[in-house]
Amino acid sequence: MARVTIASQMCRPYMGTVTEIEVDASNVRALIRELDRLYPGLGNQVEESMAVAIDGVICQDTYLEPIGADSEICLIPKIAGG
Amino acid sequence: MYSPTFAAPQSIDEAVRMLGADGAKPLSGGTDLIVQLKSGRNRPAAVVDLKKIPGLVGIEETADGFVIGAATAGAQLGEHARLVAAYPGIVEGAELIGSTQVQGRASLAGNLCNASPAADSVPCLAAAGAIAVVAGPNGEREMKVSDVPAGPGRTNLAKGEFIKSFKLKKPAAHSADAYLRFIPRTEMDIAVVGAGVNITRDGANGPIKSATVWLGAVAPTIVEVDASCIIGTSLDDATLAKLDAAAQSVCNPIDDKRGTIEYRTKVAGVLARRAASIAFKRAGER
Amino acid sequence: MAKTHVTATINGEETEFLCDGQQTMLDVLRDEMGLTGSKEGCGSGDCGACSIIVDGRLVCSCLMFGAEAEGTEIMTIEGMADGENLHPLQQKFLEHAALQCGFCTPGVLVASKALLDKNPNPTEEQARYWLAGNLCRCTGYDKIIEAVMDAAAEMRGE
Amino acid sequence: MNYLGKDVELKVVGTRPIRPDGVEKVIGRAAFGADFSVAGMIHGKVLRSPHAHARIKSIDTSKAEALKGVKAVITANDLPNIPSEEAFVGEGPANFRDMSLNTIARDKVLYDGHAVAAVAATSPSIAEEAVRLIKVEYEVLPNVIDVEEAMRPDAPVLHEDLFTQGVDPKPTKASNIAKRMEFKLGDSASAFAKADVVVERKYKTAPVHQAYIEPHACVVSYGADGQAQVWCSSQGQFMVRAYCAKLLGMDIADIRVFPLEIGGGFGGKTLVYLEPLALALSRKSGKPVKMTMSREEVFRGSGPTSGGAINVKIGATKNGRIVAAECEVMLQAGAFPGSPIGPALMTPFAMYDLSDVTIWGYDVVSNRPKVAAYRAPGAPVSTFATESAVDELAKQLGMDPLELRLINAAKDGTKAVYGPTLKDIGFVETLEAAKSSPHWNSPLGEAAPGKLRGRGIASGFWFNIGGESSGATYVNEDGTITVVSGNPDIGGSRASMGMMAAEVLGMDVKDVRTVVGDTTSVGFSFLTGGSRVTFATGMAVTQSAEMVRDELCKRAALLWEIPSEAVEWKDGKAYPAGENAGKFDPLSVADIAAKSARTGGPITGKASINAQGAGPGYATHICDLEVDEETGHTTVLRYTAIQDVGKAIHPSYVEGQLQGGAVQGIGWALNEEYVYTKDGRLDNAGFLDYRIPVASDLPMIETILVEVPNPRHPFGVKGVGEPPIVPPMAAVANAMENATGVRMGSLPMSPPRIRAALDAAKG
Repeated sequence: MARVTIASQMCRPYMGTVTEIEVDASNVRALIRELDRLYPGLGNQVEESMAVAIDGVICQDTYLEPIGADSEICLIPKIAGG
Repeated sequence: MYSPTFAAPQSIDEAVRMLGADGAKPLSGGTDLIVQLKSGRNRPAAVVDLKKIPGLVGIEETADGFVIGAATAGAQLGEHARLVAAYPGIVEGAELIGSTQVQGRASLAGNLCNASPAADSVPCLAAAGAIAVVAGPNGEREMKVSDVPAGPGRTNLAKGEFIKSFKLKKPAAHSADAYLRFIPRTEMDIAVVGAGVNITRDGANGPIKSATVWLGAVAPTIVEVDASCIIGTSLDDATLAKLDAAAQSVCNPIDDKRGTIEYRTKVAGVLARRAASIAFKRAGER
Repeated sequence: MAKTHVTATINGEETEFLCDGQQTMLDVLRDEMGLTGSKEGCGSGDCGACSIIVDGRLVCSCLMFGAEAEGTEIMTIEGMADGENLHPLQQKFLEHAALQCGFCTPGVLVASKALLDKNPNPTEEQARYWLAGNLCRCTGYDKIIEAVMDAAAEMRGE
Repeated sequence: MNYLGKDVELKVVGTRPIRPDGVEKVIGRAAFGADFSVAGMIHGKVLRSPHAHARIKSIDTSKAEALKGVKAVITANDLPNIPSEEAFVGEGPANFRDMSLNTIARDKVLYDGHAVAAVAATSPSIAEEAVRLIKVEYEVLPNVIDVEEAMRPDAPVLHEDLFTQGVDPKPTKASNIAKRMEFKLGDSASAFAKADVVVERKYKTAPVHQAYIEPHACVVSYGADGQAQVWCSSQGQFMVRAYCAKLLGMDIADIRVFPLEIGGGFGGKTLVYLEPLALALSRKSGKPVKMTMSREEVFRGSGPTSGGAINVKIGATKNGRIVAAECEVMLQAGAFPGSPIGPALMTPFAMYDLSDVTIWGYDVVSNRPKVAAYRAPGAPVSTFATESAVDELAKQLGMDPLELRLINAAKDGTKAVYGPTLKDIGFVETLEAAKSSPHWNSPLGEAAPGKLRGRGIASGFWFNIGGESSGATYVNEDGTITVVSGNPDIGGSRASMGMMAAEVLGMDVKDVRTVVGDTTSVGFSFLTGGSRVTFATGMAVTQSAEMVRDELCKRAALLWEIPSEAVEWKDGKAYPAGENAGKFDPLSVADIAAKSARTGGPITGKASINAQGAGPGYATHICDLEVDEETGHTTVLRYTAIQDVGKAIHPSYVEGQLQGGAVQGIGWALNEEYVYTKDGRLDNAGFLDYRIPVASDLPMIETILVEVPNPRHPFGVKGVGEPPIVPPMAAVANAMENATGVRMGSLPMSPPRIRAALDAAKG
């Protein structure tokens, strides 16, 4: 099971005070689906407004990035730049 | 659609006639006029380029001193070795106006008649007692440079009048001038404060015999500092402190994007002191 | 309003043009002659991107009326290279990566040429002060100064 | 594949060839936004609001329309009224309705310079005259400029429908606070008890403009069939296409955008301003329309970056371990929500290994132009505060500030405040490089009389991004190569793209020419920004070159009539792989290209990817300066920028990014700011009084490139453009404190402020 942590309050409307959960997902798409099943609406929030850091590597706008069995997942705001 | 006429008269008379028309403006370096025209702040009906008039550009050394054509650019002043030797402060001021590019065009008359209190070339011209020769519908007249500005953007020239040349006396023995200005960067800014000092010493190693100090950018026009406190001295620290105070006492600046009242006042004192020290040292070297 | 007829030598060619009273030399170069190498970054003489050399003197073409060009000899960036042979400054700018976006580059090159015409052996400080009216936002000026100093050395035959 | 191993000998990557677009740029022939023309075009100009905040009661365009030569006049009514729709654009989360209203005001003007109407006429001066003839009746409203004032409950409210997000319960009263955001690691409140020393201070930064030298410009041609062409200078031709389609209600396929050369952007050209107006004018007039901004319009009407107010509290033990930190960031968004508050919160502590941190902040609207991205958006503001605080902490602890940073430095395995566990980072390496640098090891030298000297150090972090990118590699008939990049080249990326392709193909870089494609000649690419091009587009180009290399081997195999596995590619030629493959003379690209028709047709590689795994960038800067005690004037004497760049493809252009970023930061630190009059008008909308550094202000900027490769990129690239603007403000402030003993908490550290602070310290 991958461990999902959220350092920001962006997921609070969906998750309340929960900031850490375990999720069974082999890629980002499965993760989004699973998050939405656990916390309805969160999947869309993650898909539209957030980036997913998998073992320290920030991934944005991708379904296909693989997630390992023991991966560390962080949900963070999307990053742009200048 | 706005479009001014353009003319480049070949004589003073022709220029006087053209500038007598409503909305006509004289052009020398154009570094202020063109910016104002493009931004719509100043929309002359006619632009009269004075640079083709003989004598309007160039420096002549005479028995009495120098005659500088009104439209002479700062860079040309800097290239005139005799003028630089005689009036290093005036040249410093003129050569500080804008960039290298601007110095190739900006003129003494333009700097004076644009009537910005921060004009860099004006304090030292005033300190040297420079005379502006003014041409106009009623013939020529002479004015002290310090009498030309009337307030920000305004001069005491009458309608149709323009400056033809500047006259500088031959400097007295053991006299020299210096100009310092403060800007936030090292180049390209408008002076936050400017100080022009002209000093005559009583012999190469002697004390100060006479002194004139003018400040820029601390009042609606340049202002003169009462420099009597430094006469007879060799600018020891106590004297410099008095000059600093005298300079601060004549300041009547504004708060704006370039500086605060408090800052301008303090820095006016600092620059008066520093410029006086430079002029004093230079005066001793000749 | 009647336009002024002007004859000037631009990059070695005798050129005639008509301009109205509010057109600057920069407007004339860009809009009438298609010489768009001189750039308008500010229109107020503060950025130097429109630098040209008029009768041997460096000026901002945005601060000169087109009508003032009568009888003058003008060099713009388009006249800096000798045919297909780049001026040493142009070559050194390429070698030193002295440009990033390249927008200020024509003005900086023209200004640098004016510097070396006047002073073939400038100090770094002299070069920096001479070029203070040419704003560059990309490079931090470091590689520009390196390139100017290197070109000066090469032109002196060092 | 990647080219990172010690056994891989790189022949092109890491060298310094002349950029392929160089000559055009030094002879003045390169076409930037305003240099482009099409036959029959007319000229557009914008009418802008003179008020900071006002309701538009009426707009009378009749006199302008009647002026001879005027071909079209538009107001907001000529563009679709777009409903509110959240989207992720440019700087970050935004809203297309807001983007539309920022392009041209509908009911209210929200800042001095806000576009209200636009005119197209047969000449620029007629258009200007026509703009003057438009009569707008305003009801002037109270305005608010400062971020903290905008947050007050009694502040004038810009948007009646703006309710703070991220607070519980959701507010029922509209305010200027668009969003609250918070990141939390551990428990900072109780961890302060472990601290022996705590520093706490308030900081403030002024909004600054990207100040690219090229003003925005475009030419637009809208056809009667609804198809349009746009030629413009921007950070992304696909961005321009997408936003124009959205704001005009057009199909994307009906817009073709040709990227012209871009004269600097730094984030400020990641949005559209003129293009939608030009499209509307072109549609209405039936003629191509050219629009250019004046410098004044650039300052008044295009995005500066946010200014902010920051409260920092940070505590450490006697031995220098930081045990707790808290930071509050109030960030200006300008007239519409969307300041870079997220990154402003995620970055300032990312250099350190901390266990108990709380950082929160607010996205706040006020009557200023809507902010646009500017190099590492958000990070410089908050990092100025935290890196100043770290310096103050070092002083109170009696420690060397570099050592304090080393003690607390983030390493691989450190859990960042914003969540992820960091890996493949090179922060410690930048500190070690600083420690052994010539600069750090030279004496500061004696100050001249009346002057004070000091040295400061500061660090910074930026994520860097990847994203969607396309690249193509074409083998030409003579064996030369054309590479097409999907990203405008702001600072030499044509060179780096061509170099990566040349490396893959084993060719001389002179035989590889890179061009930037228009929106129909290369696949979609996200814009040039986020320090992503050499990373993401470089990855796409590398993949496309690899396809070409594989195809070249295949074609050689066909020519030799051997299996393609029996061909190997070496130094730009196909060789039989080993004795058993047969004896053949090697085939060059030209040899294979000459026969390509006979072996299956043109040889082309195209890659369109969504690059993930951009490696984060860390930078450490050292600044020596001298302050004139009496005037408060600062001279930067020496400056060194050190950065982990992953791998420098073209080291000169990488150094250039470090130098340019550092100097922009020096300007931000010392002189740059937006100055407003009491009635909310911008008072310094020009390069005369918006004071960016000039050549004579600066020393040479020394650079040290640290290379800790990014394993996710074929050549190890990490983004380099943004990190160098993060440390300078604190590096300068720390040097200032070292020189004067005075801690400057407000930017810019302009001479009047310094003199006042020195006077206050003397009492």
